[in-house]
Amino acid sequence: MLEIQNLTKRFGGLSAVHDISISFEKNKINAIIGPNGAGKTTFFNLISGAIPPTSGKIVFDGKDVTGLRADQVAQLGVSRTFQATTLFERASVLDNLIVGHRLRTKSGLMDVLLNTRRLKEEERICRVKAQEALDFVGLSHVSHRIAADISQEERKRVAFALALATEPKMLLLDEPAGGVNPEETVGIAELIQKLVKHGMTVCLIEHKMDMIMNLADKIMVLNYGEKIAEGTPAQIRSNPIVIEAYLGSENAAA
Amino acid sequence: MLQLENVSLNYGSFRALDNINIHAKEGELVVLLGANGAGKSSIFLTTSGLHKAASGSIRFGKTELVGMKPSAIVEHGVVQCPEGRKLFPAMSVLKNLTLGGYVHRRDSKGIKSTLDEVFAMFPILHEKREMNAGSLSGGQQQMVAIGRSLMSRPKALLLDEPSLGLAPLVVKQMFEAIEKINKAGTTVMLAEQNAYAALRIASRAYVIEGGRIVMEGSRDELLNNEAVRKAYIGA
Amino acid sequence: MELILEQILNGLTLGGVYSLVALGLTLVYGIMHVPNFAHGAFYMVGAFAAFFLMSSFGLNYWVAMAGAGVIVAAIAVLAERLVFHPLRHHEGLHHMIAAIGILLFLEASAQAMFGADFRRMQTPYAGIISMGGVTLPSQRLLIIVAAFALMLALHLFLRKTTTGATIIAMAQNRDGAALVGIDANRVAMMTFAISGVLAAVAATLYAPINLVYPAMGNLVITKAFVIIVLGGMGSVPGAILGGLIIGFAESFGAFYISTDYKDIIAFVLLVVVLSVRPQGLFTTGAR
Amino acid sequence: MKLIDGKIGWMLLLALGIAFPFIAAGNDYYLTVMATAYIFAIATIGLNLITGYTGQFNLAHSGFMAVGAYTVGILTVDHNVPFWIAFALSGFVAAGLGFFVGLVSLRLKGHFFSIFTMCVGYIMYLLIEKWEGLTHGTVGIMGIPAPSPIAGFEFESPRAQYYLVLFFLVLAVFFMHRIANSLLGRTFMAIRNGDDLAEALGINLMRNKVLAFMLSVFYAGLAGGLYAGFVRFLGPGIAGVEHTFDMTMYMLVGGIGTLLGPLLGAIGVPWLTQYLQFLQDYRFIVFGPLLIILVIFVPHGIVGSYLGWKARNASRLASQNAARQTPAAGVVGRSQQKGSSHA
Amino acid sequence: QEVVKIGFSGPLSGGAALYGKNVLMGMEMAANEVNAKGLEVGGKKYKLEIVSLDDKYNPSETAINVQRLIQQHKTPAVLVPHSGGIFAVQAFNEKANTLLLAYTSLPQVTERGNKMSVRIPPDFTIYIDPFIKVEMAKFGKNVAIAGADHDYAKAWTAAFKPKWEAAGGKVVAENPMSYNKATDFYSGVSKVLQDKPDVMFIGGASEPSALVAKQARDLGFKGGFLIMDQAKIDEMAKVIGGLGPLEGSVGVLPLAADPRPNAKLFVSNFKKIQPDRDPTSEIGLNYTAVHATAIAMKLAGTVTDGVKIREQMDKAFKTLPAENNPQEIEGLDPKGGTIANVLMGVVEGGKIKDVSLRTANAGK
Ligand SMILES: Nc1ncnc2c1ncn2[C@@H]1O[C@H](COP(=O)(O)OP(=O)(O)OP(=O)(O)O)[C@@H](O)[C@H]1O
Ligand SMILES: Nc1ncnc2c1ncn2[C@@H]1O[C@H](COP(=O)(O)OP(=O)(O)OP(=O)(O)O)[C@@H](O)[C@H]1O
Ligand SMILES: [Mg+2]
Ligand SMILES: [Mg+2]
Repeated sequence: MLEIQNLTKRFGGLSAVHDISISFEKNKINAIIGPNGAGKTTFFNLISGAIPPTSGKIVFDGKDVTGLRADQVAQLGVSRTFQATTLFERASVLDNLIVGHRLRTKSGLMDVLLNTRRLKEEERICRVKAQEALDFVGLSHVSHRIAADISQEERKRVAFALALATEPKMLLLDEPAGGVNPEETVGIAELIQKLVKHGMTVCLIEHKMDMIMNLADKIMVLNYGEKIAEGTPAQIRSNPIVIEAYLGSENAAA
Repeated sequence: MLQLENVSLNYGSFRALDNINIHAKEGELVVLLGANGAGKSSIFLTTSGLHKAASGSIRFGKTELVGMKPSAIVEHGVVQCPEGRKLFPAMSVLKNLTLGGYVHRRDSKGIKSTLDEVFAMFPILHEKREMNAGSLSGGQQQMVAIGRSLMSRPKALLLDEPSLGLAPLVVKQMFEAIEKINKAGTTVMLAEQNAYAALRIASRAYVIEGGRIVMEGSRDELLNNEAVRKAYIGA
Repeated sequence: MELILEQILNGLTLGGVYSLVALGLTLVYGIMHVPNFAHGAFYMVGAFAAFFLMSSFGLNYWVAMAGAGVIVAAIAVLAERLVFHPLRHHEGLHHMIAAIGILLFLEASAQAMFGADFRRMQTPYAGIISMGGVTLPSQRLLIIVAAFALMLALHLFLRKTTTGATIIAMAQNRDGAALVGIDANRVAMMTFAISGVLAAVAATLYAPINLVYPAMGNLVITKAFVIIVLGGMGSVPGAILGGLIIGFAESFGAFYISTDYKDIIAFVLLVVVLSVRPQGLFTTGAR
Repeated sequence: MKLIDGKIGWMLLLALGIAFPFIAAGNDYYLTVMATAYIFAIATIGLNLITGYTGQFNLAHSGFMAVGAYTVGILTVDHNVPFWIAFALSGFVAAGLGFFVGLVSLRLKGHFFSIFTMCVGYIMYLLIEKWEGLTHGTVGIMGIPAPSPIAGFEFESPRAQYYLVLFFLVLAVFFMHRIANSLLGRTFMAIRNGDDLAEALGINLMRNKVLAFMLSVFYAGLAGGLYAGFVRFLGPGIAGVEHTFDMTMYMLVGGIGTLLGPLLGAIGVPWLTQYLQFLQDYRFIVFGPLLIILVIFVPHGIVGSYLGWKARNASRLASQNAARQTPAAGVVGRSQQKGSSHA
Repeated sequence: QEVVKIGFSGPLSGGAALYGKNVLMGMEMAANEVNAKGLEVGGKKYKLEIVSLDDKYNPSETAINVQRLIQQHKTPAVLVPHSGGIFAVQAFNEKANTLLLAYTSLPQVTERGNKMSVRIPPDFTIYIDPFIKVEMAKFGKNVAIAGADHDYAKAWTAAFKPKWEAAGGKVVAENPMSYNKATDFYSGVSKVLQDKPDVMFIGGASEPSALVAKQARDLGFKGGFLIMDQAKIDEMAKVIGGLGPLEGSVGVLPLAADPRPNAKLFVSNFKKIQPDRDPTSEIGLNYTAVHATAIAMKLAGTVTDGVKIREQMDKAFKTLPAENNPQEIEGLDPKGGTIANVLMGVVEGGKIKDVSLRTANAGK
């Protein structure tokens, strides 16, 4: 599904991501963990096209997407959420989501000026997709609230829905449970499992080890921009390098 | 020592805090638990003077803090490490920390020694001291924020979700550091999602919901409360 | 050769004045994120203040300059308190329009009080210095020396003093500054006061070789905006260098290309630079 | 107030517009003020598209209005092109130029974009002033013909001109309404509300921003074309940045990012300044502070404030309903309700 | 007593406000005098009022203002002191039967055949030949053009250049400058001086013109200045500290230096109102225009019919009492421009010497 070859990103002298090669399989939950500043978010930024890589290659679904812009990558079916959950704060939740499906529509200026059938049809579809996405994350009841007014956990869910509205094949989730309390974290984990059940491929960054270990099919560990380990939760938990660099003895396999 | 009495806060027509009564005695470590949006940050922001209480009183020792300017509150020794860090992103880490000691700006020796303590606590900051704070990763920035608040040698330290976005290993170190700061005599008020870790080092705790205090108790009372365990500890 | 030297000196003169005006603008932008369109009016008020202190009260040039500094600083602080402070949570557009409101008010007030007449300020340094074929009015030399001395002082103040650091800290995070004990209001007022003083000094330096009238600030302020964008908004060294670049471009452009197109030069320069380097010449990192 | 919202409200406004010459009882002064206000309203509605809806504060807008105006002026006076052909071109020339300006300037964000466009506007102004061969420089273009008669309708009298301008204003509002309420409008607003997020959602920022910019200056160009036929004289002053400031002010006063706001502002403010003429020298001493007070106390403008009030009311109602359905949850009640299945 | 109003729309705020106010001052002075004497038209007594509106030099606002003056104030005549506004008003003033008093020397204003317009200042081209003669004789054949770059100055330059060359002179440098916008003339002036001119052609508003002259002297220019009529020698002298730096220059004669009795009378009358300043020529000319309009009303026997008033304007100028005609306007040409016997001023020995243009031209 996603093949990364020798991916590197340098900021000035610092290699935020250094020579990473990995492949993520379809319909699986892939997790990326690592200490703060390891380069996880940067890695996501590279895949999603938010920033161009210094070198290396990214192949998604058989297509070379290296160097494409973020919107082009999104068109191809990669959607993401941000570490600091960003929404269109001043718009209602539903309006947030309607735009989410825009990239799958074709109406242009002429359709708008002439108010064509196609436009009306596409607007209807966007609305339906938005509602579906909202139903999927279980938030139909907040559809008319202003995005800035809803709770942190609801924001995370809306961010999911927003990503879903683009009809992605792959979802990149940056700390989806950050700032969410344990009880609600469970809900978010369930949501992620539900996504995979519906055919999505998920890639997530998270510091909540219980969640990761229960959820992930595959974990990649970054440290100082380099991949230090890769494997199943069980393998990672007992990997001495990972314990040393990240987990600490407490979280290690008992 | 730090006492909030009947404090209320409104954001426009929305009542974020409703007659809050909490206190922390000298040397205590008090934890505020609560779901997202419960009002923890609002309590801290009101205490620091960044938001204006609609009613009620906040006293530190004998001093009334309500109506005081944020800067004056810091001078009185009540210091907050805010949620969202609020660093000076285009200044070096060192300068960020130095400015943390702004209220002691005439005591350069004191600043130097506090700075050394902070670097000892977070060695990575020493390594990155010449880098701009904004270019650090989320977790590193959190360390700068905590370090900066320590620089003013607070008598009462308000920590708003210090573990947010930190790796487990660092979270552990962080709580150790907080415990150390508290043991050294600083009154600490700590808002946390990470309830278990927080309660372990706490003296007492409050549970906040919808802008109200719904429960109060000693560490053990809360650790053993079924409902609390279920809602905030998750085990 | 002499001609080139003359143009260099002229470039320094213009650059010095532009830089001073741009510095005030960039400082205020840095702190409040306000593009202060009223800054040109501050400049104008400074010139009028100095003019009347000299002509009506018979004050010495330098005393009048100081007096103008105080007066404009007071007006700038008042503008901060009454207008920009209440607007601090709003977006840029509101600031701009409010600033235009201040500009209209000050310009109309100046006209109502002093009339629309052009006035000429006398300088105590009316002489002309002639060195090996290069002629330079002493007032121009004075501008160069004074402007750069002031810039150096400002730079040292911001970099080396804690009070200066509070200004920079405020510029980067207002709440953060408050939480380390910096009095945000005081810093904001101080910044506006400094920007007012800079405008007044620039105006008083420049007025003797120019005219004093209510609309005199308009072109200077447009150029000051070009300068701070060129130099990177909020950047102090950027404002100084940007000022010099525009000063030289105009001086040489007017001489070697055409005076007719002199005023375009600054703007074209900016468009070219930003097309190549969107973040300005002296800023690093993304925006 | 309810009336103003929907179709009925718009129809009412239109009826007022049509009836105005009768209300004004043939007073050419009222008609001239109103028609000029409409012309600037068309440009302001355009400005609102890029600034209010798309979030990019363009300060070169009056420059583009001048481009449209000069298109008409130059073609009709120097090349004897019939008015309507020149007029039809005015919007497209502005939009064509807008394409290139947009391509360069829209890479910048926030204040940088604003100040950059301010410079572009100034360059346009200076070019108009200096390029005498094309624009007649500071002397200006005189003797621009009035719009030529169509199907027997003459556009010489102020009343006929008024209706002509009103016609284009109605068209402008109608199409802007379509744009703003379509997927395209949502796309623009998404860019305003958060461009990183919009891009991550697959929205091509550059293409959409350039499109919004071109549409916006198309309106400006068209307004300029009307202006040329109405005032019949053009000087470089029309490109001055103070006209953009004026239009921004109209937008803010009425309510930025709304459809009705810029329209109301563009009509209301000129009447206010006309009314303040009696103050003579003291006009701006009053008007300046008035503007500041407005910006501070009615920051969303008249229409924006009204809509905000309505939205808040609606959400209060909604949350009251919600509260009735789920009684206030305590710690215990809450965790039980959600029935955490976590082991 | 009924009121009759004459309208004014011009810049009263912004950069050109001073100019607009001067024009208005002349108009008001005339109106006061007319009222003091009493205005009787068709057997009825009227009070003459000047209604002024600010247009910030913006033609579209001029159009609005003039419509307002016509509709609300029923002004049979309006005065506009800038060409843009004049052209905008000419789009409708004939239909509205409103007399347009156009204060601009641009010939196009009357040449385009607007029947309801009167151009107040005499055609500027009458100055050119005499000016050239004086300067060329005094200093030499090389001229550098360093005038302003606004509409009027451009027209001047365009008319001046061929005449200078026709007189056997040479234009060694041409570098117009933005007088009302520039912040500094140093580069521009040093650029033209490079070509070693004998004479500098300068002129725009008086104050910046003075700065240009001063800059030239500071940079060592020893020749003469040929000053376009917009700039006034006396006003320039005030800015640069006396006539000294202007030695040898030629320009229009300042009203205050005009030795003829009409002008002297006017100046002394003006000084009674404004003791601490001299009247400018725009004050004088617009003063005359209002007086002439009042007389034209009397002659036409109407205060409302603009057409009839316009018909009498030529006669009105011709019958103006001397004290109301300081610049000695003698009447209108067929297109509506004024004809006058104008004097020029030459700075000699620190004094302004007056020379009649007609004698100068006649001596050709
Ligand atoms: N735009 C940038 N310019 C310079 N350095 C950067 C930039 N973005 C990130 N970095 C650096 O790259 C490194 C990796 O940052 P990144 O944000 O990817 O970390 P992370 O793994 O997401 O950390 P966290 O878990 O704390 O969010 C950090 O050292 C950071 O300082
Ligand atoms: N500036 C503001 N304006 C309006 N409402 C606000 C503002 N800040 C917070 N709120 C609202 O006030 C309530 C309490 O927020 P607060 O930030 O204090 O909660 P918290 O307990 O700190 O939550 P979290 O765990 O997410 O940090 C929330 O409903 C929030 O949406
Ligand atoms: Mg990260
Ligand atoms: Mg919080």
